[in-house]
Order: sequence, then C-alpha cells, then structure tokens
Amino acid sequence: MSLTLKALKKSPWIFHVNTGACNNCDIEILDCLTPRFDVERFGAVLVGSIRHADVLLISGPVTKICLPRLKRLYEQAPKPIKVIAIGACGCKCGIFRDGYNIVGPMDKYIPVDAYILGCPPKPETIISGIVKVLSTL
Amino acid sequence: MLDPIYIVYYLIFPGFLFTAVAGLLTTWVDRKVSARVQWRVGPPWFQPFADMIKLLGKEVIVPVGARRTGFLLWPVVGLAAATLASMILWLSNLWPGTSFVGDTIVVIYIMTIPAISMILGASASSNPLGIVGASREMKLLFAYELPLVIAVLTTIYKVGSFSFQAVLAHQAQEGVMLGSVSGVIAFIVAIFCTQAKLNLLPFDIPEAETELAGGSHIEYSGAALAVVKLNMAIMFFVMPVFLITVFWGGIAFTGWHILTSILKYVAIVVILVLIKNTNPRVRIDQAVRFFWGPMFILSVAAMVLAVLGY
Amino acid sequence: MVKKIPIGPFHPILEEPEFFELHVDGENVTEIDMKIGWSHRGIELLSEHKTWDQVPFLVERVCGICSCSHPFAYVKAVEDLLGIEVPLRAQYIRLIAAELERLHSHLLWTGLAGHFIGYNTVFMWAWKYREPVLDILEAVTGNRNHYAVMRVGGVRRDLPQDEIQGIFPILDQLWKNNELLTGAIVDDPVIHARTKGVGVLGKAMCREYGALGPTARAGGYDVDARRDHPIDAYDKVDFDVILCENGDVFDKAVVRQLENFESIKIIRQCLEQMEPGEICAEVHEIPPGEGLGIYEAPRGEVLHYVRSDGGNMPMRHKIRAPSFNNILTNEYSVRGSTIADAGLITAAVDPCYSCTERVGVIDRGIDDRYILSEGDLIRLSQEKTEEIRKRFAKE
Amino acid sequence: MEREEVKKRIAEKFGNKVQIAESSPKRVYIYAENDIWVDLASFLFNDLDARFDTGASVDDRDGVEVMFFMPFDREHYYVTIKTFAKKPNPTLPSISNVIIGAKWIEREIFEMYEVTFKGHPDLRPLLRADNRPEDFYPAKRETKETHEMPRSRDDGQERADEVAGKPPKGKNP
Amino acid sequence: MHELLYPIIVPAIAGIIPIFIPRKGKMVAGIISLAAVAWVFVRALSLFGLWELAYNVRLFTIAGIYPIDFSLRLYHFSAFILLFIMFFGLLIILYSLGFLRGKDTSSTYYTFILWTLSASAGAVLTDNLLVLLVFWEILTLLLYFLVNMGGEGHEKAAAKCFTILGFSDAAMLLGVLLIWLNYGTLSMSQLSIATGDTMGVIAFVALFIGAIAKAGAMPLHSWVPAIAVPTHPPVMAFLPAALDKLLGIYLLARLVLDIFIIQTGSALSLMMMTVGAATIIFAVMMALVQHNLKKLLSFHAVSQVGYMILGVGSGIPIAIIGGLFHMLNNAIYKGGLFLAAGAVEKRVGTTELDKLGGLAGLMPITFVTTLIAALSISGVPPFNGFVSKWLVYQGMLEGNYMIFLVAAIFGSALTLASFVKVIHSLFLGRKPDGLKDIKEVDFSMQFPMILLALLCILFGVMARLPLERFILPIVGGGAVMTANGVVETTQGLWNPGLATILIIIGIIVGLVIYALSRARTTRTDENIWIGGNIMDSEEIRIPGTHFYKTVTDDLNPVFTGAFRDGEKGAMDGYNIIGGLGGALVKVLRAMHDGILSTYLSWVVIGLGVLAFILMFH
Repeated sequence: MSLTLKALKKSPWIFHVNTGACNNCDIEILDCLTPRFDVERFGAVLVGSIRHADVLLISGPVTKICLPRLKRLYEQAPKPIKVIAIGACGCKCGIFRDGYNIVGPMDKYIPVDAYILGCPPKPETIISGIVKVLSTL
Repeated sequence: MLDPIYIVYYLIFPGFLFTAVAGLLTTWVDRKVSARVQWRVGPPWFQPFADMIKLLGKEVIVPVGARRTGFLLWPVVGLAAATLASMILWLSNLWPGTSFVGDTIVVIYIMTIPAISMILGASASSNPLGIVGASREMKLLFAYELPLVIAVLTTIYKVGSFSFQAVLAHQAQEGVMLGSVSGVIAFIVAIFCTQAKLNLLPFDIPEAETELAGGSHIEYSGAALAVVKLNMAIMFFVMPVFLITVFWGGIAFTGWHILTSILKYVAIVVILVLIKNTNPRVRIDQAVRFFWGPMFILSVAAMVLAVLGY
Repeated sequence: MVKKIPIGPFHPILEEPEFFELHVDGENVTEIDMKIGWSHRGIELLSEHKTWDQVPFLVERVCGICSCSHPFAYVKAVEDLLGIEVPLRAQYIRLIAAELERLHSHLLWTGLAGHFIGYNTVFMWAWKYREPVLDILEAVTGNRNHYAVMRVGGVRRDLPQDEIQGIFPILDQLWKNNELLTGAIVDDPVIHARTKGVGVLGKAMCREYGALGPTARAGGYDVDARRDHPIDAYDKVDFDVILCENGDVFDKAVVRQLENFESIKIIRQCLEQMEPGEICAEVHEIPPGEGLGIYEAPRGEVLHYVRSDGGNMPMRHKIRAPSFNNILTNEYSVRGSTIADAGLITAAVDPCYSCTERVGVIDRGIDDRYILSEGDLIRLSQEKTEEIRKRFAKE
Repeated sequence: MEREEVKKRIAEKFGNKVQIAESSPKRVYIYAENDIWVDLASFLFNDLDARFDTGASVDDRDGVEVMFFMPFDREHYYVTIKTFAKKPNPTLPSISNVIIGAKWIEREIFEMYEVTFKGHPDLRPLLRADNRPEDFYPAKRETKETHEMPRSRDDGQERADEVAGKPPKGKNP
Repeated sequence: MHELLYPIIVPAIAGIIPIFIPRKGKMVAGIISLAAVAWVFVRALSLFGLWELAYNVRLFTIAGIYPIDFSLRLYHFSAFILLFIMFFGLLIILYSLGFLRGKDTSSTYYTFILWTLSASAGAVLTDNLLVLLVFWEILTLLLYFLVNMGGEGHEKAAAKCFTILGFSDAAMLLGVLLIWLNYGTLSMSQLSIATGDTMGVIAFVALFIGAIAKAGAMPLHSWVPAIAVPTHPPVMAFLPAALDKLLGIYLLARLVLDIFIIQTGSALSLMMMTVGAATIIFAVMMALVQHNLKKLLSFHAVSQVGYMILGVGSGIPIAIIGGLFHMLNNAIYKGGLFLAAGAVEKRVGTTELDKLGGLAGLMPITFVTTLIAALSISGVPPFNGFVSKWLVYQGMLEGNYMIFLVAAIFGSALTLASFVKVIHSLFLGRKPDGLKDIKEVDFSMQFPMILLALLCILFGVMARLPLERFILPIVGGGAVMTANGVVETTQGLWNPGLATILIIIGIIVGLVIYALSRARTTRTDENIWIGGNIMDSEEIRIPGTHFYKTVTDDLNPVFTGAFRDGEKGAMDGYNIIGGLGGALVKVLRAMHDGILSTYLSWVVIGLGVLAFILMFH
C-alpha cells in the first residue's frame, strides 16, 4: 500500500451533499463533528469546497433538478474519491421512491462505494461506515 | 555573493524542512487546543502530516478559465517567500551577526508575499467566490498593515535601527520590549494583526468556510492545496517567532533559554488559538474599521508613549 | 456594475441544497434571487396515495428537524375533520415530544448560526447541549429523530411512568446550560457587532409577508399558534410568548434562546401534570370533509389542510411549512446588506427548504389510484414473508 | 374582531356574492365569487386586520378551488376564503399586489394546477426543474388521470418491473 | 560645434523633418527620429564618462550690468539625467512605431517627441535659471501639443494641464526674478542661498512649486490624472511617468543640494516632507478606487513622487539617495506600466478595468512585464522599488520622522493593493466574452517593456551598480559610506542577489513537491466550483473594480465623503485656485488661436533664431 493511501485513511476530508433529503441525515452528519462523536479524532473534517474532498457523503433521493448537479459534482471532485450514500433515501429512495420528481437512487448515476442505511442513520453508524470504506482502500 | 552554506540553511535548518515540520506541528497545536476548548478530543499529533501526504496523492484539478502555470505557481512562490522570511528570522536570532540593517522591513515585506501569492492564485482561478475571497484578503492586508507597522516601529524607534541584531541586543541590555507600557500596547496590537495575517478567527474573512466555501483557495486541490496549507502552516510558525523577536527578547538555543524560548512560542500560539476560539468572524468592513480605528489609535498611543520614553 | 455571486446549491452554509443568486456591487448585495425546488420530492401528492395512518410517517420526513411538527399538524387536521378529542395523557405526551423538538431545533439553530459566523465554539457547545435533548427524545419516543409518535387520535407509544423522574435532572441541567449559552450570546460584543442591525425585518414587513414564528416575533409581530390557536394541552400549561422589537439577526437569536426556557417549563409542567390513562382514541372511519391543523413548530406555524372524500386516503393534503413564508422575507431583508451578512440573514429565519418544497404528485406510471382493505394488507404481508422465505431457501 | 362581527361586516359589504359557513367555532369558511376575490382578501387583510397565513388549492373536476387562510389570532379562529376557478384555463385575479406574502403561493398554485393569476408581478413556476417541460402541471387532475406525465427516468424497464409487482389496485370511491 | 550642444540641437533639427512627411509615411518619420535619438543617446553615453564640461555664451546684458548667459554645464548629475532622458526617448519612439501603426495620428507626433527631448536636454544641461525657465516653458507647450493629439476629451485635458503648468511656471518666474534681484546672478553653480530670510524662502517656495508641478505632486498633481485618459499611453509613459519626474526631481534636488541651503529638520524641509507624505497617501487612496487603468496609473505616478520629495526634502543623505534612486526606478517601472497599458489599449481597444480580464494567456509578455513592474512599484523585494523605498525608510528612521515613515510604508501597502486590483482585472480574473482574438503586441512594442522589466530586476538584485554609478557621486559619497550608509545594504544577510537565488530555490522546492505528487498530470475541469452550478460567464465575472468598494462605500461617512469629494476634485489644486486658473486660462485662450500651424511657425522661428545665435556666436 502506498504512503499516500495510508495517509488518506488517516485524513478523510468530508464533503457533504444533500440531493433532496429531509435533512435529518445532514444533521446527523454534522452531529458527527460535535463533542459527543468528534470525528476529528480520526482526522476527518468537513470541508467547504468539493476540490478539497476525499469522501462524499450524499444523502437524499436525488430530485430531478439535483441530478445534473450531482453528476457534475462527482466530476469536479479530485480522485481518488469515495462516495457514500447516506440514509434510506440515499440508498434506495426510501419513502419518496414514487415521487414524480425523484430520479434516484444515486448509484444509477455515480459509483457509490458504500451505503449507510437508516432513517436517519445514527452518527455512530455514519462513523463506522466511513471507517469501513477507508479500510477497503 | 552566494555562500553555499545559505542553501543548506535555506533547505534544512532553519529553512524549509525545519520550518515546515515546526509549522505543521503548530497547526496541530492549534487544532488540538481548539478541540479541547470545544470539549472534543482533537486529532492525533501526526494529523497535519497525514493531511499533507494524503493531498500529495490526490488529483490536481485546474478549472477551465484558470491559467495552469500561474494557478499552480503562485502557492509555490508564497512558500518560497515564507521560508525565506523564516530563515532570515531564525538566522538573526541564532547568529546575530548575519543580520543586516534593514531586515525588519525586509521581513515585513516578505511576509506579505504569501498573502499576495494567495490572492493572485485565487484571482487566477477565475472563481467568483475565490475572487471575493481574494479581494477580502487584500483589504484585510492593507487594513492590518498600518497598525502592525506602527506597532513594530515602536520597537524600531526605541532601538533606532531596523536590524534584528540591534533589536535583540537592545532587548538583551535594557530588558524586553514587553517590559514597558508602550511595548505591551504595541504587542497587543501586533497580536491582533497576527490574527488577521494568519487568517484566524475573527479575521478568517478571506476563507470564510461558511460564506465563501474556502474563499481564496476554493479551487485548489491535491498537491497545490498541500502547498497552500503548508504555506499557511509556515506562516503560523513564522509570525509568533517574529513577535517574539520584536517584542519578547528573541529566541536563543543556549542553556535554559531553550526552555524559555519554547515556552514563549507556545504561549503566543495558545493566545492566538484562544482568541480564535472565542470570537465569531467579523465582516470585512468591520475588520477594516477595527484596524484603522481602535487598533490604529492604540498603536499610535504606543508610539507616542515610546517617544515619551515609557 | 452589478455582478452575481452564486451561493449554493451545495454550499457549506446550507445543509440543504438551495440556490441564492446575490446581485452584488462590490460587497454590497443589491438584490437576491432565490431559486428553490432542489429538495422538491412531491410529498403532498405522495400523501394522496398513503392511507390516513401511513401519512404521519411520510410527513415526518418532510423535514428532519420538524419531524414532530408536521405529523402533529397533520393529526390535528384530521382530528379537526373528525371533531374528536384526544385522551389527556396522549395530549401531554404529544406536547413533550413537540417541545423537546423545539428545544433541539433551537439549539441546533444556535449552533449553526455560530458556525455560520465562524464561531465554532458556540457550534460545538450548543450541539453538545443538544445531545441530552435527543437522549430524552429517545427515551420518550424510542428514536433520536423521526420519532413516529403521532397517530390520528393519540400517540403510538406511552411514556413509562418510572422514566419520568429521570428526566427532571436532565431538564435542570439543560436549563443551566441554556443560561450559559444565552449569556454567551447576549454578552459577546463581537456577536453584537455581527448581528445587531443586520437583516432587519420590522413589524409591518412581517405582516406583509406573513412571517411566522421566531422570525416574526423577533420583529415584534406577535403570532404564536400555541397561544392563539391552542391545540391539545397547550391551554393547560403556562408559558410566555417571547417578543423582541428590532427584528434583526440578534433578536432572532435571542428569541430562540429565550424560547428554550419556555419549552423546558412546558415539558416540566407536562411531566408533572401527566396522569396514567389511555393514549389513543378509537378512530374507525374518516368521513368526507375538510380539516385544518395548526401547530406552532420551532420555525413558526405549520398548517396542514386535509380534505377527505370518505376514502382511506386523503383526497388533498396541503402542507404549509413556516419556512415557506419566512424564506420569502429574505428578498426584503437581504437587500442592502453585504455578502457576509447575506448568508447569515438567510440562515437567521432558520430556513427549512425540505419543508418548503414538499409539494408534488405521484407518478406510478400505470394506474396510480388504489386503496387497500385490511385483507389486502394481510395478504401483502403474507406474500412478502413468502418471498423472503423463497429467497432464503435458494441460498 | 369577534367572529359574528366579521361575518356581519362581510355580509354587509359583499351581500350575496359571498356565502359564509362554519364547521366549528374555530373555523369559518367564506365562499366568494371570482370578481370580488381581491376585494375580499384586501378587506379582510387591511380593514378587518386579519393575519395573512397561506393559501391552498384543490382540483375538482370542473375547476380549481383556491383558498386562502386568514386567521384572527386574538379571537382564536381561522377564516378561510375560497373561490372557484373554472376549467378550462382557470384564471383568477392575483392578490399578491395586495399581500406581498401571497407571491410564492400563487406561483406554486400556477405551477401545480395551471391557475393563471392575472396581475401577478412574476408568475414563473416556483419549483420547476430546469429540464421539465413548460406545459407540465403535475397536480392537475387531467395530468394525473391521462398519465401524460413525461418520464425522464432512464431506468424505465427496471421501474416498470417494480411497478408490475405492486399491490393490487382498487378504485377510488 | 560644442559637444554639449548636440543633445539639444540634433533632436530639434531632426524634429523638423517629420513635419513634412505625410500621415501615411509616419513610419519613416519614426525611423528617422529613432536614428537621431539613437545617435544622441550614444553621444550622451560618451558624455557620461566626462565629469565636468561647460559651455558659455553671453546672450545679452540687461542694463549693462546683469549678464544673461546661455551657459551649459555638464557634471555628474546632469549627465546621468541626460543619459536616461535619451534612453527613455529611444524606447518611447521605438514603442510608438508599433503603437501608432493604424492610428490616425500625424507625423508631427515625432516632431513633438524630438523637440521635447531637445528641450529636456536643454533644461538639464543649462546652468542658468532663466534659460532653464525658457526650456521649462517650451516643455509645457510641447506637452500641450502632445496631449492635444490624443483621443476624446483631449482639449479640456490639455487646457487643464497647460493651466496648471503655466501657473507653476509663473511661480518659477517669480522665484527667478527674486533671485536675480537679490543675488544678482542666475548661474546655478554660483548660487548658494540661505533660507533664513523671507526672500530666500519665497524664492525657494516659488521654484519648489515649479519643480513639484512638473513632477506632479499634490496639490499641483491634477493635470496628470486629467490628461491620463485621452493622451496616448506612450506619451504618458514618456512625459508624466518618466521625463517629468526626472526633470522635476532633478530641479528639486538641485534646489535642495546646490542652490539653496536647507537645514535638516528646518521648517522648509518639514514642509517638503509633508507635501511628500500627503502626496503618497492621498494619491494612492485615489488610485485604489479608479476604474480606468490609465487614470489609476496616473494617480500612482503622482503618489510615487511623494517618496522622492520625502527623500530629497528631508535633507538626510541616505534619504536623498533613496529619493533620487526612486526617481530613476519610478521612471523605469512607471514607464513600463504605461507602456503595458498602451499594449492593452492597442489590442483590446479599452483601458476600462470593468471590460478587461484574463489577458494573461493571450498577452504573456505584457503580463509578465506588468507583473514585475507592479511588484517593483509596490516595493516588494527583490525588485528595484524595494531598495529605493527602503533607503527612504532608513533615512526617515535616522531623522526620527516616525509619522512620515509610517505614511511611506503604509502608502506602499496601498500601492500593492491597487496593483493587485490591476493584475486581477487585466490579466487574471475571468475573460470577458468579447475578448477572443487578442494577440500579443509587436516586438517593437514588446522590446521596451521587456527592457524596462529587466532593468527593474537588475536594479533590484544588483542595486549596488546603479547606486554607485549614478546616485552616490551626486550626493558626494563620503558622508554616506559610513555607519548606516548605503554600502551596508549589500552586506549582511539581506543580499538581494542571495535572496533572489534563495527564492528561486524555494520555487524549485515547490516544483519538486509537485513532481513527487500526482500534480505531474493535472486534470482540466470544465467548470469552476460554485456549489455545483453553472452560471453565465459574464454574470459571475467579478471585475477588479469591485475589490475596494467596501473601503469607499461602507467604512464610515467621513471616509465615503472624502472619496466622493476626491472624485469630484476637492483635493485638486486646479479647482482650489480655480479663480486664478480660470483667469489665466482666459488670457491664454486669447493668446492661442487654436491653429496648429500658427503655433508651429512661432516655435520654428524661435528655434531657428536660437540656433542661429548659438551656432554663429
């Protein structure tokens, strides 16, 4: 394993995208940063620009209007990048599956490395998901 | 005109290698202390190094509309200048003979180059958010430059020379600048200016993660981002050393001075980090007003006190 | 020369996708162009294809933070249609869940607001104090989020009597923490500098735009559905409506902080007044008619309008989240501010875009209208079990 | 203002153009004709000092019922004003010039039900995706019944399979 | 003919030729001029080796006792200035060859340039104040003509320029008269006037006004921004940026060093320094908010004069050296900047900052030269601006003039800020949709820019060279070589050469980091990151003019008001002395009938007479 990959495991910078979720997943992602869970212990920080990201946490069932942006977003991310689908809607569109404006789930459009289920997944689940994805490197 | 030993100085100690490692460790101290203030555990000590190495393995993306050469070259220019500033500071501290008559001015100027290179890099990225960040960085630069220069000049006035050698000798003989009223006031001003120079809260307006999504370095990725971050880390290391040199008797690696030097350094870093963690970000016009208002008046007061002999 | 600064749709200040076009002149914002619809999932029309009892689960997912408010308003709408009264214990449990949600939502906003102005310490502290609230919620409802506690006629889950005593000390601690946090915000000069006089939305404009909740109350516009249109046990508990005057960001923060105390007061009263009893009234059939459910969510008044045609699914279900009214006020309050403030002002109404953009229809392609009888449901369940059995048999 | 007085004043002003009904002491429904629609809203909002809350619409077969909710907070009751825009081409005067807050609501109703609000300052669809066709009004009964909704999903077959295995259909009474 | 007459007469005679060449043949006229100036430049080079040379003709004697001499004196200072006047003349003519191609400008442009060179040479070489005044006036007139050849709005600008310079020339005349009446001689080398008495002070102030008006310092600066927009950029680069600075500061230095005795720390000295410091700050503040490149540069042309006046006026040797070196450096980089503005104007057709952007890839040479010049003017080490500014700072520190020191350093920061804006709006940033087929300018235009940029680096990295060759002998080396003197600038750690090499090594280190990483191959992304959206390119193009709006608009009412007044011209000496100026304009208007040939015939006749007298005396 190369040094840079090893380092990547120690420093996953997270960029978080909501493609039309009910924003509970997003709150739980933010919750991961806060004192009780503190993902910075593992070197993970939330970044503001996609160019700095190593891990994309994508929640939501992908609405029509978000779809082109989502694809573009994936192109704009510097590789290697890991994509994690968060929540029931992220993985399988969840309860919104039948909505006319929903074109998801996202793995039809971009490669997804891991699915974290739950509505919403607990912060512990999210952390464990990130760690598992990184351990596959 | 070129003594090869300077290349060694520049590359290893106290130049690039030393500064980079020390700077990265400083950013770790920053993150750790911030985490403790926020009731978190914080990252392990090797975190900044892991970040750097990881970024080297990432792809570098140049957006369309940006000039590839310029876009990638600017952070490097900043890095070179920051390293040079560090080297001049450390050499003057460790071997005072290497000082020259104007090095305070030189160092002040050289320390603006990383900021300028960041601005030009952001400008070259042609990203509107980046450009807003760049314009804020520039406004901030000339806002804090005025009080910072006056604060540093209080020392220079007392010493009567721009040379670090003279500054250090003067402090060794007549006590550190912090021992006088004017010195303390000037130091406070300089701390705030440092806060702005290092883009720490409350003056991280150019980066403004939540407003501009990274601001001036929004488009940088991979190795280029690593250089940008390294740049910031080095500046985080250089500025406290500059303050110590100008106001607090400098750094010496002889006998128990080793301990006091490190303590001084850590104390200043912790002050900076604490200010960072107890303040929200201000607006750019407030920042300019702050530096041209209260800080300017304070620094002038320090200068007047220095002229009066306090 | 006016230029445009894009904020969003995927921007760190917005947890949800949202797009503002700031028309700027230098750093000054001359106009704001809001484009919404990013999280438009068509919930209103999805709910026309869910049974009356399934809808609470759907409307819970209108918005993650208001996941008690929407079901609450929905069940009140249906109960308004039915004209029934809910058992007292259920009323109190509903109030507890609702007020806990308000508490967690306001703390969340305070933290995020701190994050927006770069004050990460406030962010971390507020979210640290928010965790015990979630713990109580988990104890009361079984879930951290999406509590699934409301149902037409009552609540789904009773609160064990022996757990109640354990909640009081946490509430006391919360009170103290909230005092600390309030003090930190109200006394910080830099926060004053950043938020006072920023994004002012006065009383008159509040009325014009129909602003709701803390956004309106910060501007002195006195609306609070808990007092004005009391539902369930809200007329049995004692609380104050917090009002401020200036309508700037600072007042919006203060209103929310002070409301936290009121929430804690309400929860405590509920816990004290609660007596053992039924938790759900019998509901058999929904007659044709229309009902209006109003509930004061953390962000303002939630309004659910349901119309029944006598079937087992709503014929029309209109959801109006408070953010729908509040976000529109941005076009007034952002104008003339700076880029740095624009983000803060838009965040200060505590926008919830997921809430705003729920309208829509279902598209099942072939025939989208069906109702399920009880037998159908049983059959479905059996089929599913069979399916799973087969799958396991294969493996 | 008390409920009875509101009812009286509205009846005085608009006569037989309005019909007033009550489902409970907290809910008052006023049915109005199209031509006094703006006047009624303005009268309630400006003269009787009702709060403006929001609007909704329901698609009946012959037209779209548009309603606005105007609560009287101090007296604890809701007034709902309703009107009926007849199909085809349902058209109503816009009240967003009287009440700014109605802007988005009317846009949303326009987008969903194709009710044209005359005099609206900026009648664009509110939530429309950029690639959605112009003449697509998702909540219209016709759209729903004739299944003419464009399907932009590229997983047609997979979805069709899913739908094929869906629960048995019933008729909506 | 005497050796010293060549630089005056050759350009003057060569200047007659282009008058007879039609518009279409202006390239020929240019080449002839180029040849003439090149010859004079070589002459000036050889003159530079000579230390003392004098030439004297008695013109006439007033009242039998007061002789008026046409006396020329070459010594180190004037030889140095002469050399650079011819050098800039050469570059400008070369640049103009390319710049004027395709422009509807008559060949007489070269006539005026040549005559300007001739008059400048005369002004520098003369040893007689009255003769100096005559040449000074001729320069003003020629500038008026040159401005009048420019684009839209030139009449008004030219009138303003002529009025202010005319007023200052009148002040000079007063000073010359006072000196003549009181001291009986106008020979500069013989004068040594104490400034203790009122007469001396008045005479000094009068001449000072003449010098700073030419150099363009506050409050007599406003002609520079006024002519900036309509005038051809090479003319701006030639006159306000280079030549007028050289002449104005030359005169000022002569006044301070030779003609008058100025005590360090005296009221006059403080007056000069105040003028200098105020000029630095106010002009750069105005520059910060300009929307037009040429106007912005012109305000910098004003601002930089402040450093020179500050340095020379302080009377402290090291500061004087700094001031004079800054004069030279300023001529170099400011010339380069105006030439770059010309290149942009030539290719894009506008210098409005709002309409420019992204030219770095299209005009790389212009970009790099502008960048170097911009860093130099901002005083960033290791370029030449740093050295001269630092010498001024050192001088201020020696004199304990803390206020002026702060003003100087702060002015430098603001200069940097406004050039960041320039670099952003011109070269980086986003390309406006209209700019597609932009090419780099011709080599004849590139060459002067490249040469000036190289000089910026050379004079910065090897500052010792110009200092020892040109500047130190003027002040008289002895006093400076000691203690805190210049020599030390090249000692110690700050060795500009060493620093440059180290910075280059640092850049190599950075490149090695890139080489070791994945940056070897970069990926080009179609879009920038703006939250995943795509927007119209023109709408999100943030021009540089948005950069400092916060400072002008939001800071506080006093500040905003000051900027608004500044835009309107409240700080403008032209408006302050509006009544006087207005009257003067009327008089001048009456004298001028506006027909070019009338003026020309007067000038030609005058020069002919002069030449006749000189040659056959």
